[in-house]
Amino acid sequence: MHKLYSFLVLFSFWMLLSGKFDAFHLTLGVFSSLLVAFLSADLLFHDRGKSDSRRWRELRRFIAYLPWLGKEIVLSTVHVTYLALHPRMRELIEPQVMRFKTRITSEIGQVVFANSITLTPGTITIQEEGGEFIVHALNRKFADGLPGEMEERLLRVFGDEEQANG
Amino acid sequence: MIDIIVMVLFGIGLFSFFSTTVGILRFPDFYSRMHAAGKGDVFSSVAMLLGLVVYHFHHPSLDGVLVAVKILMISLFIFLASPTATHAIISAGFNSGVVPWSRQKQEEGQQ
Amino acid sequence: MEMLLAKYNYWIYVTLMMIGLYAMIAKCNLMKKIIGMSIFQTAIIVFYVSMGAKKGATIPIIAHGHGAAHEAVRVADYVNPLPHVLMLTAIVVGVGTLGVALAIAMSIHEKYGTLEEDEILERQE
Amino acid sequence: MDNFFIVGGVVLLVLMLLTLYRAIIGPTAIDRLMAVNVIGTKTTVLLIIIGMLFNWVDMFVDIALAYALLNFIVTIATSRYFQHHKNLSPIGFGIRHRKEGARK
Amino acid sequence: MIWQFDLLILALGVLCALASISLKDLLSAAIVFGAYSFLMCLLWTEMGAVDVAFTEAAVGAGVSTVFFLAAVYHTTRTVKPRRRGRMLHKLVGLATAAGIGLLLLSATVDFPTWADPNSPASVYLSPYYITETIPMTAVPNIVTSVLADFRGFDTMFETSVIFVAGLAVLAILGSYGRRQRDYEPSPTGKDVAHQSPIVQAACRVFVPFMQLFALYVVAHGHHSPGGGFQGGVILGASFILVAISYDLRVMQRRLRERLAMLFAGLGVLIYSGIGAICLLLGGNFLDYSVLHTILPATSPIMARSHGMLGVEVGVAFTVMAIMVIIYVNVASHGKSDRGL
Repeated sequence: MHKLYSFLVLFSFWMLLSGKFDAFHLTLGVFSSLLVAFLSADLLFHDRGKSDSRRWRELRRFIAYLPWLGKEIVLSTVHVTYLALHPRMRELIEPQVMRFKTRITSEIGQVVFANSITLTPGTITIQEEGGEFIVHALNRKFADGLPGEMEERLLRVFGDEEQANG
Repeated sequence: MIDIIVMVLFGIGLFSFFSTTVGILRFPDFYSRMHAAGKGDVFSSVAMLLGLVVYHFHHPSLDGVLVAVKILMISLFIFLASPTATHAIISAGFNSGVVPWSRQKQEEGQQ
Repeated sequence: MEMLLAKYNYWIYVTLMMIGLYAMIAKCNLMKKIIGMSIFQTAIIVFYVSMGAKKGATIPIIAHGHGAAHEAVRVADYVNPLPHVLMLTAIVVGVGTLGVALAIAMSIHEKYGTLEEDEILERQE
Repeated sequence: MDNFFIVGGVVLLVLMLLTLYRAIIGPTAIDRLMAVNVIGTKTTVLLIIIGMLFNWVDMFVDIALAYALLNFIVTIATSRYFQHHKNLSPIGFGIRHRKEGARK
Repeated sequence: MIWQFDLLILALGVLCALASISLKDLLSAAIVFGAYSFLMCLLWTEMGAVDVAFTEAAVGAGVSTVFFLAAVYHTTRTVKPRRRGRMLHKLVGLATAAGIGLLLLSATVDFPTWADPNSPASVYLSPYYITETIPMTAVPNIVTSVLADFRGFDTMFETSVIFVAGLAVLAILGSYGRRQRDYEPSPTGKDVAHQSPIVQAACRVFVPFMQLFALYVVAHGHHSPGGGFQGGVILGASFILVAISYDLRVMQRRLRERLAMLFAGLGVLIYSGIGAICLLLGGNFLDYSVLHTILPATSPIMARSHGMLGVEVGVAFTVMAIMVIIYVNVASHGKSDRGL
């Protein structure tokens, strides 16, 4: 089943890349997508036990999560710009390393969480091991802000149904 | 009109790349430089690429749309790859025992 | 003076080539020599590619694809493709030779325990 | 519009030059890696700008896509290296060795 | 042909080259050399050599720097500070480089000015290729048609050279049972260091797209920059990415070394086989136009186009397999067990 999904994903990627819709190139596309789906389907859909409905729901909610992340990226760039151009920058920052444990259980959720931390203002994920995060923060304020709102939002995306409701 | 949007987006990208560069040069230690490199890099690249996407709506055609989609894909891949690369670099530094800069230590060092 | 300005690019290719050659001769470390070799190689590739450049020409891909063969193709519109072909294969062959060079350096390191030229010569005696 | 892109590209290149300064002075290998990573991302943008200036982006966007896909292999390979070898500067064992970084 | 870019990129390139040969740390030198390769790619794009730039993009970003890193990993990172007696060496080097440089510079007086459309290199032979590619082969990308058709014999031996390079690496570092495969404990006490799950997840997403992109590059080499060499390198880089983000063994489960060797040979065989089929059908060696008698629904012109595609597939096979073989052997010092 996951091979079929990856074939569909890869074939649509091929159509976008190719832009040639004659029979010859489409045949080549089908052929290549089949080959890659055969080779690496287990990489694209790693978690094979997941049900289709769950996968679909996660995708939908993840897309809904993206605008918020975009806003955070803009904020973080503004923040870095402010710090970098500030003449007395060294007095403003107070770097520290902190660790915490997250409530997100699914692996892909943890990965998205880690990358989101990296993209949001003032924090970068250093290490992530089974829900244990080590984070470098530029400021005490940002360090205290974690896990915070982002974890809530990601729990809604990747958490189990009962966990998100409760 | 389209030209103005392109210029604004491109200008924003260039400015944030400028501040990224200044950050990379000015910040005191490796970790905080990584903050500048990791965040400004994604935003400035994506802003510039979006500007270039918008430029393609001058003469809408199938080829133009496909190119625009490809540029969007590039920004998507940058969006995925850059935080991963940032994380890989910073964890390499952390594992090798780079000590974060702090003001107290610097003041002690000066005395 | 104008002549010099019109040919500034050759000056820079020669500079790159000299950097590579210097590294190959004077640097003691084998890995540095390999880097020097790669720089030398790119200098030559840049030289070839720039020989094919033409003012006011576009990339060597003919714009109107299949079915428009009757339209005349103006030679001056396209960059000279021949050096590109030669250099394209040269780059990939360059990776192959880089791999072989690194393999040789690695087995030298295994045998003599060092990558420095003079120490290798000492240990051979 | 072409002039705008040329100016934009030149500014981008000058900023790359500044980033390259960090890549050259270091002080540690990962500082250099960080700077090279930034240069690599900006190369993608510059490739598309060159395509715009040739008025034929279709042909250049593939190269940029290749960079976007391949750019982080080196970064990950280096981080892999540091998982086995823990010292960042090869001379001595210090965190930051001025002698190594000071030399150009 | 944008002189502002040209000057700046060349200046940056010279700086990078100087830095990478003078850094005392080999790892840093390799990293800065990676930046040098980015700049060279930009330079070639700006000169209009898109195919060359594409090759450099794939090679510089995906493969060659990783080879350097792997070699540094297995040898040493430091350049020893020099003792006495090196001064003479340096002087000789400087003198030779300067002498040859001066000779070359004095020769530039006779050279055509930069980007002169009437330079000797551009008026002999290449106009023939530019005007004849569409009528004779129906392939818009002139570089592809010259590479695989007009000068196909040349390219066949270039492919063989790459094949031989792979064989040489195998012969020098040798694997196939000559050494025992031992898993030495890592110096930090931990078992085989594994990448963080973040990196692994990103690689899982990237690898399939990279592979499909490589196949796209091979298939569309006729219409846009690309072809067998570039596609093969990107395909090889995708396997290298699996090996870096997981383990060499995980990669070998996908592409065993013997299988890679088989593919490498197969690629050269496809290339020369197509040539031999042409010979059997009564044409010249590698004259694809005679293939239209066995390919359904093609004219001699389209047969040349399809023959080129077949040849490019062969090139891609060889290049991909040889890149993987070189990486496996360099990264694991011939043991093909753990890797970088």
